Amino acid sequence: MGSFADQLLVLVMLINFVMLGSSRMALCIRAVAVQGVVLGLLPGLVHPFSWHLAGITCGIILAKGIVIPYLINDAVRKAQIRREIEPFIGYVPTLILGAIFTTLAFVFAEKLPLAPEHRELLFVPASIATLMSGFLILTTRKKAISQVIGYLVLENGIFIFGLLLTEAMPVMVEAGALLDLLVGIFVMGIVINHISREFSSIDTSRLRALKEE
Amino acid sequence: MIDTIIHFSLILLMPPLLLGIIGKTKAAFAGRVGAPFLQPYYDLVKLLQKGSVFSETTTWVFRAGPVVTLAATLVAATLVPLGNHSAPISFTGDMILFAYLFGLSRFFTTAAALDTGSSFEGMGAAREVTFSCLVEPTLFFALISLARMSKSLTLSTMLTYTSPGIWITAGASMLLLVGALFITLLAENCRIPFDDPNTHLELTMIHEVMVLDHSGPAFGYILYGAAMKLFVLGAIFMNIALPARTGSSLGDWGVFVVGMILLAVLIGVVESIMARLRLIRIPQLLIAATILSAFAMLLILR
Amino acid sequence: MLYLFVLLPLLGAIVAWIVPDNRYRPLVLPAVAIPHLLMAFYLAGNAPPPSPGGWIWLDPLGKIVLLCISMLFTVCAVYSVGYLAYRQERSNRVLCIGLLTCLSAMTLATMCQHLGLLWVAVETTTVTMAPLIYFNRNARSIEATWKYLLICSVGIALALLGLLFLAYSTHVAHLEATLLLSSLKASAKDLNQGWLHAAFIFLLVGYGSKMGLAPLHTWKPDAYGESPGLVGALLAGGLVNCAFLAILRVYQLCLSSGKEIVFFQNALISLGLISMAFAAVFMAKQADFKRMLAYSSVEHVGILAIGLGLGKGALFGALFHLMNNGLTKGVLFLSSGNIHRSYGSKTTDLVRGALTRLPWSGGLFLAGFIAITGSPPFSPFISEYTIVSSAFVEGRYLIGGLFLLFLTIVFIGMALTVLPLVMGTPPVDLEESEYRDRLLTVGPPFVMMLIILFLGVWPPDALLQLLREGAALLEARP
Amino acid sequence: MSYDTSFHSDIYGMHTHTESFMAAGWQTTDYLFAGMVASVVLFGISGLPGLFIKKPGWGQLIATGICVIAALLGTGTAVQTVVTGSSTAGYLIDWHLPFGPCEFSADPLSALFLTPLFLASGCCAVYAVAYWPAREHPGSEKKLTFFFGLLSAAMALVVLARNGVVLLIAWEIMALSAFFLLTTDQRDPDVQRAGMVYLIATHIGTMALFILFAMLRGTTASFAFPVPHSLSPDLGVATVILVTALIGFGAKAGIMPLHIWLPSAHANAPSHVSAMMSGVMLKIGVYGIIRTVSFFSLPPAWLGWLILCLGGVSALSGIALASAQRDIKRLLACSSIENIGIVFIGLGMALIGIQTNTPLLAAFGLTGCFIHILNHALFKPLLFLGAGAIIHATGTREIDRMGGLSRRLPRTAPLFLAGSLAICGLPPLNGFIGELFLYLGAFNDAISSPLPALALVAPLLALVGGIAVITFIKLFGTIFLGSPRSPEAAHAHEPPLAMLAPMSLFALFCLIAGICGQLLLRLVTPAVASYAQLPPAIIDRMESSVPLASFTLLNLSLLLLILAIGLFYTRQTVKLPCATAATWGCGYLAPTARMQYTGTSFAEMASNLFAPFVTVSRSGPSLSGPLPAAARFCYATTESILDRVLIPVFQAIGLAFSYLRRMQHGQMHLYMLYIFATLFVLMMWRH
Repeated sequence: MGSFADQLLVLVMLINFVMLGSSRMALCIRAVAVQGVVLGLLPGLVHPFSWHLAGITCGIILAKGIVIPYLINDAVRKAQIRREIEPFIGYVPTLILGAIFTTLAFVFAEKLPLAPEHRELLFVPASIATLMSGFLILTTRKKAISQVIGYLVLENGIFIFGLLLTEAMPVMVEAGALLDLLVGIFVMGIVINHISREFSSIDTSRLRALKEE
Repeated sequence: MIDTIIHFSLILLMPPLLLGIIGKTKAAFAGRVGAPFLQPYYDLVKLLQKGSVFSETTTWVFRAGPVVTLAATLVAATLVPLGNHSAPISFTGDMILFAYLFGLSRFFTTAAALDTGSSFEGMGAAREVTFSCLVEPTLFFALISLARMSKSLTLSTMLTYTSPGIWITAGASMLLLVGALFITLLAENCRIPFDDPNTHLELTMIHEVMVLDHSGPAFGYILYGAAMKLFVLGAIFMNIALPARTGSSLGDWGVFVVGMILLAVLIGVVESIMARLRLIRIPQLLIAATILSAFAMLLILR
Repeated sequence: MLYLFVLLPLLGAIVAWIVPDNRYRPLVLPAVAIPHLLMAFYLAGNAPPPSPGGWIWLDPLGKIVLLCISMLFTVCAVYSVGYLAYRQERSNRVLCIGLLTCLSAMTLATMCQHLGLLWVAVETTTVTMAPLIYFNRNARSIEATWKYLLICSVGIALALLGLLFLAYSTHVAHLEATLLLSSLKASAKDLNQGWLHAAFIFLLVGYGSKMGLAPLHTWKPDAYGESPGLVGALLAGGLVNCAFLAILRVYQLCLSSGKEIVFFQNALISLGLISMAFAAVFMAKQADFKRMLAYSSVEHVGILAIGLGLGKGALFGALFHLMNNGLTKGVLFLSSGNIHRSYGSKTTDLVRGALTRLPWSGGLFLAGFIAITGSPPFSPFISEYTIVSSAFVEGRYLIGGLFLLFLTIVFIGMALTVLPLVMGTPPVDLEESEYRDRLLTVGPPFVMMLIILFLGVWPPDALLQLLREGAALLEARP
Repeated sequence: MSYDTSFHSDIYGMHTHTESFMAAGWQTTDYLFAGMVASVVLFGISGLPGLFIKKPGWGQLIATGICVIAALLGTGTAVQTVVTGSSTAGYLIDWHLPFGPCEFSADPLSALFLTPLFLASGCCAVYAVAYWPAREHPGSEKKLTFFFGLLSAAMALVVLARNGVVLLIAWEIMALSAFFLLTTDQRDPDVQRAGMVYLIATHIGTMALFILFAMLRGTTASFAFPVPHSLSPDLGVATVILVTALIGFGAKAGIMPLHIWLPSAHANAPSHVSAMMSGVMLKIGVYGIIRTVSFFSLPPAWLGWLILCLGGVSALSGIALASAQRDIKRLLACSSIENIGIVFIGLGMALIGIQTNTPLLAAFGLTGCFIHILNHALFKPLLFLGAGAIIHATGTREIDRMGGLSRRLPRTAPLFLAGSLAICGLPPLNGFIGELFLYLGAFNDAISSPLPALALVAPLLALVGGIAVITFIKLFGTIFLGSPRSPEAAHAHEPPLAMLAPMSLFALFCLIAGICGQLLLRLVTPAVASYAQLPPAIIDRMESSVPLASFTLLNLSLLLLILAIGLFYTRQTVKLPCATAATWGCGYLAPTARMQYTGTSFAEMASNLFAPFVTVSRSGPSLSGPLPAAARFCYATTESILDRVLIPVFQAIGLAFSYLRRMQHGQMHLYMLYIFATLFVLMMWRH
């Protein structure tokens, strides 16, 4: 099963690149939804079946794969934006940076004092790579929606690391994480809606009234 | 006791004579006969009998001015040794009181001048205080030098300590000291080259312009007080410049009186051969005097 | 008892949701806050034993934070009745519900002994505060909310990763994976050092961004500046303290590990000094007095971090400062809210002569300024001086010197903003505002100011004892 | 009389570690101390009733009553303590904070500083009733009354405190009370600016004190004051402690170059507050330095010389600045800098004396220092109160708009004259006595010491005295003499009795102390002896070498002589004809009052001489053409250090900060970058 999980993780990392390289909002949202679904499947692959696990899987797929993308999509539709224009750093450099970060993630993961059973798996490098991709999106994209997507990718990276611990960790934290993610995105969704109403755009680079002279 | 009586008689009676001698000397230089030696006495007596005119703006301060000035000068005069004779009153620290008494008299003279509200008298007052302020350090440098030499803190001991011997051992510093003190003497008493007591060109005067509005007895007090100041400071100067000792008490008194007369002649000579300095040069000369006395102190303290 | 304590505000939130009338709804706030305060006092004296699983326990650190939050909230609650009476133009339903939910979450945060639960509580406070910042419903406030939400969410996500690292460190050490503080402390010496350090860094950055340590503080001026004064007070005195408590918990754990404590301490001190430096730079002639307060908050979390990092005698100061800062910020934000309402502006170009126009609010603002800058006889002096003197006593002259330097710059900067603001004559062309000093808008911050004065002159023994107990928990024992 | 080192152990022995005071047997000194503490408490609460009384005026009256009682009680007990020269027992209050017990005690040094404090507080409180009546200032009177009492109490606490943190707290209460008093008239932009500068300066000073007491604690492991003379001056810490003390306390004392706040603060405060600030609060700064030095077994060699130089610079530049001022209170404020300079000169001499083991020099220096402190606390309040009366009468602080006031204010004028004479150090008033000791110290040094550099003090003091005479003749002459220069001055009115009485009291004290210098000496010698650890023989030697009786005699004879000549003169003028006429206008036919010499023109010559110390800005039109139009000429002295150095520096820093502030640019993605960068740096630091 471990190898299948690894393949899925590779897929996750590829999706990161899709998001890093794409300027189209709809594609990004779809990509992040796919990434969420893939992540939802992962726990089932690495751990033996239990009802608790099934619950988690369903919850994650529902939240990451359906609810959140729907909310964002809704916001995008309302605000009528399609593309990220004028990223802080261009797409090609972003992709290159993403590649470098992914490589670094592998190098870095080699050096980490992992538990022996996790040494062989791709979890840690995938986690770090996804995390860094999230960072990258957050720091390079100016639109509010893109930044939400970046945040989601960041969360996904954390989630991958969490998978190493699903067994050992109490349900509470998992559920809490999910809940907070949901609430966070939900509130963010509301905020984005308000932003689009106020500014008739969700370009956060317009959200620059509050600053020091 | 006799010395005390002589001391008091001298400080009370002799000062106007100096003015007379100066006047006579200057007259001699100018080729005139000049007023008699006793003319200042006649002036004083006459002033004391004259009525006064007061400005409408003046208050009690104007009247207090001459009174306080005279009183302070009188008290100061009791502290100064005349010739080789100690002052009737002498105690540690009296030199400081001496200096500050002149400060007091200056305060009241200038206050009285300002009380008239005349811009000319204000001008004179401003010059008076500014120049005397520059004289102060000179005096204290000199006093310190004397204190160091005599190892004493009373004016009498400091001034009677000097002897011809000192002129031999510490000649350079004594010379500087005497120079500085002579400048001080002229400046404090508003003589040429600092001030011309005879002109009445208001814009260039210092002391005379301050007392323009005084009249009658008050003006008499002022003249008398000024003469006494000249006498007292002259006495100090003579004690240092001419520390002649005869050995006998009466002889010393004689030497002193002669010395003072010589001093008056000297001042007369200076006034006759020098022109009045431009006003802006005066501070420079005063500071030069300060430097002289500071050098004297340096040499003595070394 | 403790569960009831958490549930009470939630109950209040439900009531607030049900109450239809905009005028009476705010009354729910004091109705919840006052019992909450009484319970907090009671619990501070007689804390119940830990819950069976050990997840819930009110330890001295929790008590300190709880007392501070409860006092602050009560004052804000009473104030809000007066404040919201002026703001009938918009519904206060969301505000009331948000405030009460947030109180519930903050209360929970003070008594969590489980780091995961603590994280959930802190996250909840973040989320519930977002609509409150957006109370004014305008472009600026939405921008502020957006920034607050995104930065704090990223921070909290990083904290989650930190927690995962922590859990992983137990896993690597072949221990039972847990986030229960007591078990973690017990086994701290065996935890994997690398993961522990990484966990500390992520948690520090995560909670630090919530707390507003520079340079993670960027949301603060915006959020504090655009939200109503009372929300600002709760952000600066409540949320910041909860986040700091979370850092304290992690720090407790790191201390128990007993190794390389110097790293943890230095990290805290560096971030603290950077925060103070940032605050000093940004407060100099800050024209917007609410943003100035935000930077002041950055400065004071810096002081807290430095106090914690210095250890020893400074711990007492840091814990005391936690309380003092919260309360004093409350005074400042509430009075600045009054001034803002009355002038309709929050820049010093327009706001002048507050002492004339609003004698009480202006006076309180001035007094709060004097207090927050560490002047005796107010309590922040005691805590700040404890910290700075212990820096000097420990021979850390550079830290002490920088600390004082920044304090001085901050003082000058604040003075240049505050003094022209309160003194002088109000601008003549200022339109009349119906907003006046009223008992309900001035009384609460005034009472708080008295408390600060009292704590500065004669702090009660019980409180000092509590602070000492708290400091003992944070003592580094080699 | 050596310092009673058992004093501390006494306290601890006498009091158990409780909040109650004075468990064991009461002694006279206990009563004295209790009296002082009661007085402090009374001062502190004096303004409280007024806060709750609605009816205007009553609160002020009650406060004044309390203050007078407190002042009588306090002055009495403080004088008694000074004279008996024994250290009284202290109060020890355990306040559970980590700063050690809160301890108060009074030794002769403290009591010496308390005496003028209580006296001035009482007098100024009475003065305030007429000067700042509640009826005319309904908005600010309560605040003024409350903080006035608090200021007095806080200053007394600073002097009584024996624990660093307690001192800091009292210190800051004092500083803040003074700030609130100073900004009583907060709508005036000048007052605002003065308040701002004051607050910032005092805060920076307090920061230095933060370091001072922290370092002290680092050395002694306690915030309680160390046993006097117990610390070694050779440690590096000692240097830090002393330097911070000089900065922190010196800023409050107003020595150059830390005086920047002083002129504007004193000028803009209500006059009785200026009187308190100048007469008393500056001395609290001096007290701080004196107290700090007493912790060390010997003052380090550099300290005495440094203090001496600071004193010399302050004295000279202070009075030079004063001579050029046009604002009556600013002038008095600058003269305070001068007087503090003189105090510092005395202190410096004393410290050099102690350090070089020249007890006589130490005795003279310290006696001069202490006497001058007492004197300044008499004549400076007198002058400030007088200035208040003048401002009250004319509504302006500009002396060039005054003139001829001695006719309109016949009672104020002689009082002000007395103050002016005293501050110039002229006999027969008290200012002379203090300077006498300093002169004698310098002269003694010149006579006996192998390295008599100290002798330079004498000419310096003489120069300072000379400029002081210029300054105060200018002040007195321009205000009171001549004819009025403005309608306000022409219609001035005499202040009420409540303002005259305190001034008269001060003037009376100035005269008595001036004639009977022995009284002053009696007050300071116990403090001198205990502070410098001088054996009684040295004190005796000093006392016997200064024949104050002779000075008394001469002063009395001077007064008698003035009286006699005055009487004689009056009788003469009565007998002789007497006429009045206009002042001779040197031929000008229509002189006006505006043609009089103004204060500015009076001092212009002197201020040109002191150009390095006094910078003057002149702005005037260039007149051209045969009939130039009306023009305006402006002449103002500038605050060199503040205007030319500090403000440009602050502006430069502000500019640098404004560049740094661009970091908060409002761009989210870069904010994100900050977070990741922090994370990255921390991770790198670790690994």
